[in-house]
Amino acid sequence: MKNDDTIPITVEFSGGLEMLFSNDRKHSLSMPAKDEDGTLSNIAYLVRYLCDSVMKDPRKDLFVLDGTVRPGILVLINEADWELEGEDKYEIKNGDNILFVSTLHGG
Amino acid sequence: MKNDDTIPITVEFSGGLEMLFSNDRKHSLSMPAKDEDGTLSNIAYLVRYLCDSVMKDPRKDLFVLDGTVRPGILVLINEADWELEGEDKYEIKNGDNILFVSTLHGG
Amino acid sequence: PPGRRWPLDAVEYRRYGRQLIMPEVGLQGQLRLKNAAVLIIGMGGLGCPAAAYLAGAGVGTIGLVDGDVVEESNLHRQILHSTARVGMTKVESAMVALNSLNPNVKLVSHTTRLSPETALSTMQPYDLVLDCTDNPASRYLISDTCVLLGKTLVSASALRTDGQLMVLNNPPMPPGSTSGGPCYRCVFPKPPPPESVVSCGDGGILGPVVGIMGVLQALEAIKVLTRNSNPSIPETPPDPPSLLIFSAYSSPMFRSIRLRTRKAKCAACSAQASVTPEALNSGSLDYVQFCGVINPVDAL
Amino acid sequence: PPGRRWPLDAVEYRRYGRQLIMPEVGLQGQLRLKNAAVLIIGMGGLGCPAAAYLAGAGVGTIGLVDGDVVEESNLHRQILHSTARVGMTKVESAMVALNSLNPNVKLVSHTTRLSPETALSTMQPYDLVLDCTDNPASRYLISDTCVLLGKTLVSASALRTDGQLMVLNNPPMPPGSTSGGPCYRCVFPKPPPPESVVSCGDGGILGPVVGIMGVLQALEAIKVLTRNSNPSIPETPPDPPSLLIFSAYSSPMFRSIRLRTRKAKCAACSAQASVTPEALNSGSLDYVQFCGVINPVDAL
Ligand SMILES: [Zn+2]
Ligand SMILES: [Zn+2]
Repeated sequence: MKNDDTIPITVEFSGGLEMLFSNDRKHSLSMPAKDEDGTLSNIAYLVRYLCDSVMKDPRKDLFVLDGTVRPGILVLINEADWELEGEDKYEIKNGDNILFVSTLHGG
Repeated sequence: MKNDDTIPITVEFSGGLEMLFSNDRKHSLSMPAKDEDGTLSNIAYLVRYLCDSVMKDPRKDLFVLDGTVRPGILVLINEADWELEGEDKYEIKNGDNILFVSTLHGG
Repeated sequence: PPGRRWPLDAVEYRRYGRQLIMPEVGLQGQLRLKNAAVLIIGMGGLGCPAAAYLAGAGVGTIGLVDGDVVEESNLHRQILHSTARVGMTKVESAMVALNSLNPNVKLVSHTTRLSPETALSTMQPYDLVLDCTDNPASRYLISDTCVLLGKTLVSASALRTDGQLMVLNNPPMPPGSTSGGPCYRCVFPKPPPPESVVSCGDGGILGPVVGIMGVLQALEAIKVLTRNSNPSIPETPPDPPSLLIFSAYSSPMFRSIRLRTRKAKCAACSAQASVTPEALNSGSLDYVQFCGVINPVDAL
Repeated sequence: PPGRRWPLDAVEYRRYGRQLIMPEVGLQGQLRLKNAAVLIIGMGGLGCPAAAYLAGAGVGTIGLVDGDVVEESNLHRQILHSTARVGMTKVESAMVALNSLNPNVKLVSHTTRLSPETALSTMQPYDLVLDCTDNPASRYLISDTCVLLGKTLVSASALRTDGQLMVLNNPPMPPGSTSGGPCYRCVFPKPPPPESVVSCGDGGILGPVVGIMGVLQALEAIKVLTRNSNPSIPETPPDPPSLLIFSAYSSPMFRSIRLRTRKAKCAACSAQASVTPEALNSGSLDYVQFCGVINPVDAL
């Protein structure tokens, strides 16, 4: 696998997070297969990649805090809580669906 | 492929049809890969197979009429109307999800 | 005149502020709702919550059709009615509740059952129709009339622990146009055998199940009425036809199913349609006969 | 005494007949509902429809908690209130409507906001709790109290065009038991930064969106209360923990997400919990401080 290989994935945003991503709820992306260190891309790298290369909104702190997804955002890997899948160490696979959901509090 | 090969599929019933099938909404089945004539199994054969081998309720006419699914039942192949997939000539594939939905009229 | 400067009254800004500030509605969307007339057919378990949320949202004119009176056995799910109004017509009872929620909505009462002879004239003045009825004959009649009049139809149904929702004839193109959305007959060309049809009276119904379906009808109606009203959001076509299936005791509870487009030989919406205004008005289309007589014995 | 022969009155058979005849409810389920006490915290866009359908279903005792009064801007979505009752407390206004729908339900009013000092004593008499509030501090407080008291919590929220629903602490095992369902802190160990929190007042809300979530709360409550009440249906364990996500303008509109089980180090429900009745009663748990102060500027 060459270093510039990419993986096609779907990234979705819900609960208001889509407003940080050009108001688009569903993004079909090709992300690098390996991170800066040549390690296979995991969720932690995806979050950095989204922040650096996809997010145009300057309010990065509404998405990341202390290098990871901020509190109040659920990360769902193929319809399951990322806690079931190894959290940010989960290695991203071809065709994965990663959903970021901001918790709502209104009623 | 031998004649007694089987295909694993999931068959689901909704809208009250589950009452005809032991009150079970979801059936994991292994159905014959070929029909009585040795042709690859399609939905028409699945309906016959369900009637003959799965359905214990004697009220067959609440499921089939004139050799096919009775009016008022939608057949959905992998979450799409069977009309999009070739209706009862659709050839069943490994792992297919076939959903039979009886229309409801209450309000 | 001062009224010209602001398209809505101060009272309306206050009452609808929480939906006005959303880009999906906005001022133009609110004006669309205010200028819209929606007909709700059936003031039972579906029609009650649908009417409540449409009146709340400020739909300008709401027509209510029902020939029944309120019974005590309705009240576990028909939340617009009340114990004191048992015996009153459902339409009158609903009007009391809707008027107290939002007196700015014009309510039009139709206290008889829809029939083939009255359907065209009853439905003609409205922009959008909600089918909240409880039997196949009404469902075919309402869909056929919507096709003939070119109106989008939000159709829902519920029984026991299950519900179904479809937005039909969306967009509402004339019969023969292939770019219109499918109608009820496209999806169900033939009526179900009468012995397979069960009413909520016979089969039972869980209140919140039919309630969820009714609120979803109000939502779909608001979406259709306000679609592409915001000039700063790119225009989008209507959603592709789909059937939402709800099942309270399944996991997941909701499933969305892709539906077919218009059927090339549909009796109502195709170029070869046999359902015409003349046939409807003449009474030659006997929907009760077409759907058969319901026999509750052995019904599913 | 003749009352012994029939566990329900004739009036109750008539009123609840449509749900009584369903195997999922049945006579035993109806008796469970009648003997149940449910606390609804928040009588806004979620609490109104939830209360209507629980009262309709015949839940014997319903407690209502809210410190606010009805405002005109509430009425597009808070369908139990009315224009004439603007200015009345939301709890009193809801009681008028619920009483007229079903006078057989005992209503208990709590016309103040829940606080750490009052939460345990307020929630203790109830079997099940619905979180229909609108801010993170209340959500943590309610979840913590449910864990301490061993009550299942049906939690929902809505904003703009989106909604979320979870059934937490189900089954409601004591802190430290790994067979209990996860609590709110298991799913969200840390509160969101205050600048990321938006209320319906600031962000807007579409009425039917919050309405659907509220009716779903009533449904989940009925499912929890009547589960395994029918001796002729095999017993089933509670559904595995999941989050239902609703998005009115997405396709599909509903998604179900599998959630984690209890978190081994949860501050509320684990063996190492720091949230205790003493800490709660003493006021040493400052939920407002924990969640930070909301600054609507730049809020998401
Ligand atoms: Zn058609
Ligand atoms: Zn916990």
